Amino acid sequence: MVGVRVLGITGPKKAAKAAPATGKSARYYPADDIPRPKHSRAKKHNAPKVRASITPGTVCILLSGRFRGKRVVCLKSLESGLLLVSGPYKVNGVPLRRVNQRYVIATSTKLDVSKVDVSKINDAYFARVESANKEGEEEFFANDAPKPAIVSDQRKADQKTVDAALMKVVESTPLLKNYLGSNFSLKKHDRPHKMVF
Amino acid sequence: MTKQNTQPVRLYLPGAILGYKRGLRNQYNHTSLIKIKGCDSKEDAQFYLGKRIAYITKASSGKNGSKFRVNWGKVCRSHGSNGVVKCKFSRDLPPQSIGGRVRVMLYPSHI
Amino acid sequence: MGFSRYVEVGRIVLISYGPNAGSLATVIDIVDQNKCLIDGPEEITGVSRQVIPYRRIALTDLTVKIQRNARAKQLKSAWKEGDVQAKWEGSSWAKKLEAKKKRSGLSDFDRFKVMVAKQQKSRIIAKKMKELKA
Amino acid sequence: MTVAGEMRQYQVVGRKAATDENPNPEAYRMIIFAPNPTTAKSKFWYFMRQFRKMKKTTGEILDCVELTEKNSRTVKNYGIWLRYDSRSGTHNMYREYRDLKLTGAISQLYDEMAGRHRTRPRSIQIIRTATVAPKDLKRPNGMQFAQAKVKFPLPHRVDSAKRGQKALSDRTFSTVRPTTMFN
Repeated sequence: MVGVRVLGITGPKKAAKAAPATGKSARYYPADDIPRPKHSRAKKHNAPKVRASITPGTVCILLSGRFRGKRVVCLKSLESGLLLVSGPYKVNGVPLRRVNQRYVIATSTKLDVSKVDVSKINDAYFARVESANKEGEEEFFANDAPKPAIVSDQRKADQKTVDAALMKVVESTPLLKNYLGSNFSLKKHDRPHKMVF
Repeated sequence: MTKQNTQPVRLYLPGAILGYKRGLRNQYNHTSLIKIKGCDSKEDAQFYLGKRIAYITKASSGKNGSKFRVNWGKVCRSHGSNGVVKCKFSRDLPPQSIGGRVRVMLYPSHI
Repeated sequence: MGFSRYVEVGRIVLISYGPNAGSLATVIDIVDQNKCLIDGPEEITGVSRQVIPYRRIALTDLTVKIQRNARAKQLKSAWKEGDVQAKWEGSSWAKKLEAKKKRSGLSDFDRFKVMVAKQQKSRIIAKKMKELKA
Repeated sequence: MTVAGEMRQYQVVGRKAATDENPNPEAYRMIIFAPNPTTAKSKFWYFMRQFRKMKKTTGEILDCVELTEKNSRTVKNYGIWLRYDSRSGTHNMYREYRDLKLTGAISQLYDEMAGRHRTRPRSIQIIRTATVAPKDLKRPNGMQFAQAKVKFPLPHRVDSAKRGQKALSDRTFSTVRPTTMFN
């Protein structure tokens, strides 16, 4: 044993282990208590299960927020449990964005989105970029006048490629484009609990 | 497509505030009874359980750039067998709200 | 105005309430002023032999020729002979019920398609009207 | 006794408990209408102690079985003789009902006695029952539905389908009256 080593957290444990071997107690004894991280009981929040009615390609009705009433196409569910949807932007102005499944009505209309490649879009893709424009995004369902948002070229390009593939599918079904372009709204005698979507 | 003087997209149902949860002699202001339009049976009411409700009032002075104030609540359970529901609000509804309207939202959705 | 639909043996009725709501049945006997005995026939309409109050049935225009307390076999042959199922399906009442059922089962996209079709229809009508007026 | 839903028909057999003096006492059989076997047995002892010197504490039930209708697919006419205690006295009565089952007729009887005479089930005693041929019917109401050809319209009523569909909240105050006339 040469010199005194500065032992880390594992130090005392090692020393204790060594002690019986030599028959002596360890020489090192820390003067101060070494702070150990407390055992955390905090549970890891798992992402919510996406309900069975929502699959990639399901046409969904957005219920809240800036795009409420819009019919959009669900492209996939992300790690966080949020859904990735697209209007497509060209049809109803809804860009590639994430929505919570609780704020969505899933319809029985389904598109085949196997040709639409969204593999590179993940939660990190939507991470907030620190910009000079310090104004944080409003809450999801705050209803204020949209400020001219600066959309990065990257996003614009991605939107274009996704839309191009999506539009091919949309246009293959008659009236589907008009359908996605129209808004959902409750009429006077509509009873959502009795309706089939 | 839309008529004048109506909002282009309505995604809520009107509900009427009937009063508070109560017994014969006691009333419990922490829970309000609400009749949702078109919801006429216990089975119908199941659809609305958990749905958010907005009680909207207009104030004389603006706050956060709007003169409208919202008291949010949610549907807790059904009341009786004719589609009336029991609701809790973040602040208990005031007595003058009885007979008034609330908006029953379609979220959180389970369809 | 006279009556044309009677509670009588052989009258075809539409059940309007209860587990068999929406299906047809035949009156095979009359119990009293409130109830009658009906039978589907079960093989055709799925309604088993039972007593039902008049409040839960609606009388139709159709009748079959059967005896009081007719057996299932006789009833079935009477239905076939009278062509009841086809006659019922041809009636406007049945068509309306069918349409209603269809409407309530429409999906969101289907409702949109109906709306578009309706718009097209009224557009054609409006155009024709304009021509006729001119 | 209460009447919970449909009444049932029981055959109850009982006797005095066997003793050394009388190792084989006489057994009695009785047909009882009751909602369940427990009340049927209780009713048995009630009637028994009126007829014979017998009671539950010194007796035993040998058998209690439910009797079911053989043919419950056709409507029959049932005549029922009964005795009941009104507020002022005891009366005998004969009534007729049309039903699929005797127990159904008995249930109708209890309901009607409660409605017309405010009679509680405990004060009704059924003396005799019989199926009656149509020609032997005595009461005009039963007679008219037992005829060979019965035919009548259903005037003035609200269609129950419409009642079922009615959106209550839409039609508390309606400008449209319900259709009550059906031909």
